[in-house]
Amino acid sequence: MSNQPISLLPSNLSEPKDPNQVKQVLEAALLTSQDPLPLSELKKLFDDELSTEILRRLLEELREKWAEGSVELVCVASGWRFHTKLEIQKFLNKLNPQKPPRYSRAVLETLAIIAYRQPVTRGDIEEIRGVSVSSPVLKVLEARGWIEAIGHRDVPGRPILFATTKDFLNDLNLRSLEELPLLEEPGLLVEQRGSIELLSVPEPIYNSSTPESL
Amino acid sequence: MSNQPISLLPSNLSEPKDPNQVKQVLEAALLTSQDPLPLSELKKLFDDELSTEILRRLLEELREKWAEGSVELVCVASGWRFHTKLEIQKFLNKLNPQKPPRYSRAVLETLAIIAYRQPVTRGDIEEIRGVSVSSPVLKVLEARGWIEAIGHRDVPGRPILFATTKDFLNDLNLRSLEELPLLEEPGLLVEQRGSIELLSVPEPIYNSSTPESL
Amino acid sequence: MSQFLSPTNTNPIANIRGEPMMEVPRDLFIPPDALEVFLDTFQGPLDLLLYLIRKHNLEVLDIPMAELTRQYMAYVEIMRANQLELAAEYLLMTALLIEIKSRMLLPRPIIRTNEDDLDPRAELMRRLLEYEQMKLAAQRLNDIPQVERDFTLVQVLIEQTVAKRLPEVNVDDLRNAWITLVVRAQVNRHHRVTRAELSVRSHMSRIMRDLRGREFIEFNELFGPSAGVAEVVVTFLALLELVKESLVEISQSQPIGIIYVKSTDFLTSV
Repeated sequence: MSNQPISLLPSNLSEPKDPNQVKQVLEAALLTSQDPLPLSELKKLFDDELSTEILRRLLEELREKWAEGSVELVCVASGWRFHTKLEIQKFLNKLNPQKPPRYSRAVLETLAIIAYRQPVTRGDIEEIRGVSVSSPVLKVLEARGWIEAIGHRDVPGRPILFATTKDFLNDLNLRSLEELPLLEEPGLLVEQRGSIELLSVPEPIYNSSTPESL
Repeated sequence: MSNQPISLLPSNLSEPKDPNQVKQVLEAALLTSQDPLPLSELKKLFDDELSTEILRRLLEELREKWAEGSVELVCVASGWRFHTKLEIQKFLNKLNPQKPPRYSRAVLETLAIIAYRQPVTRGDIEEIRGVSVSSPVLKVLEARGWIEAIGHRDVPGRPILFATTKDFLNDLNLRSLEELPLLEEPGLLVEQRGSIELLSVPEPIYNSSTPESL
Repeated sequence: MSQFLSPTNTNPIANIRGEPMMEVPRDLFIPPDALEVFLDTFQGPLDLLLYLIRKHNLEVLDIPMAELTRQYMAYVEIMRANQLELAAEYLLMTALLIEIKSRMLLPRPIIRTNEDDLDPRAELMRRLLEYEQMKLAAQRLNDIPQVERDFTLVQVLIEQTVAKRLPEVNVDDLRNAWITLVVRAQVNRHHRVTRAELSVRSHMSRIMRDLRGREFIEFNELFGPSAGVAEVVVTFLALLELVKESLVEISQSQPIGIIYVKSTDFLTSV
């Protein structure tokens, strides 16, 4: 099989003869792959004879071709992949009565802290949340492959440092952590809310009500 | 999400309003399913509100739509599914280069004996190998088209004589048997295999030991 | 959003002695009966405090601390049974509030330090805001489409050829196999293969193949018209070797007559 020359891509040409055929191969590879395929992998399909620019252009063309379809081609942290459009999911759910995991607030808040403040220790998370973080919470996220221990902080007890994984980004359709939603500016919260304005005022008002209320 | 009314398929209509949308849902379901989906499953996507005929017709349309693509929609025993076209496989194999399987030592040694000492009988092979040669070993090589029976030796039992075939030469990129590597140069043996250095001595003791060791 | 941030208003927070409790209390007094539900509803004291501040414009410092303390101390007994750890966190929060309040009641030193962080409330506020920030971030994260929940990965079957991939053998494999055999059998001299011998053997196979299914073959048929001297010699040697191994018989019915090569195989099978 390997002896057959690939007429599509003569080795002495850097340009493929038939971009449509290249696109078909790309499409098939992406439709069949379990994991996102980075450009470096996609290049292997053509014995590394296609340049990154050509592949990118053809992938963009593929993406456009599918824009109207039931599935879409996207680029996530680990590479390119196809997935169904969001509006289709409600139909697909009918085939799988098994509900996908929905996470508790404890899990989500822990995940947010790890995502935005990484690398963090369990102690850091507890400090921010004001409650202890139970082991199952971290286990759920580890089992999902969204967080991982990446080392220890060099303090007494050498607590484990957690960070999010590439799969976390992939599963949320993100290419990098920078694509995470921006954090709310804390300053704004104070201004908007008169009720805690008092707390933020440098000079407290020692009003008469205070002693009584105590 | 599930609260949204599905405009596509009002529950009071047996006919969907938009066949294209139905096709998109079918397509997405088939592209994401590991297993073939029977019509009964596909019906569930639409809360069993679409008739078998309509689904069949739309699936046929989908099949035609994909006919030119890299993957094709087929109906197999257990239902409908997408799979890649065969001609794409050689490209996809480049992404997952499986280690080629290896023949067992018994097969390789048998093949070597047939190649170097042909025509030989099974008895000859057993004599040289010092162990019996099981039928599967010869069958493997015959099935591969690398050896064939070319006659019988005229001794009691009339054992089959085996020789290598032209395909064997072709598959090993040889023009003739003479191109098989020879083992006569003592230096070569020493280089490759320190342990058989002794064998490279021009006049080894073989007369007395040979009958016993065989 | 509000659903996420706070308990819903439509469902009772708790049922206390059969009476549905529709609302979260407006301050940190939590009826002991509802406590357990409460601990489930809020992520912790920061969450509760934040909720009270946001929802009910609670003036943190207006909370009657003495009463609160007394009540919270009573909880300890109740909570000791199960969620002691969480209860402790609520207590700690209460203690913190009381500390803040009591510090603020003290007469302020006339010469103020410039260090803002001496303000006991600053730290609490910082924590509240940081927690709120993460709480919102968690909600945003949850809103991001998620694999399996909101979309499905495409996975098309790769159609494989029926034929399995066959093992590859190269000449080195064969040579190594042969070497192994020779070593094992200690028969190197006897089985040493020379180029000439291989060539003879190759022709032996050819002659046997030519004879297959035939009674005989004429001697001169064995030598192609284009055969060079070397090939003629090798073919002849092959023929002699075949005779020696009793694989063929050679016969000539009369002098200078046609020489026939017969396969002994064919002879016996007829």
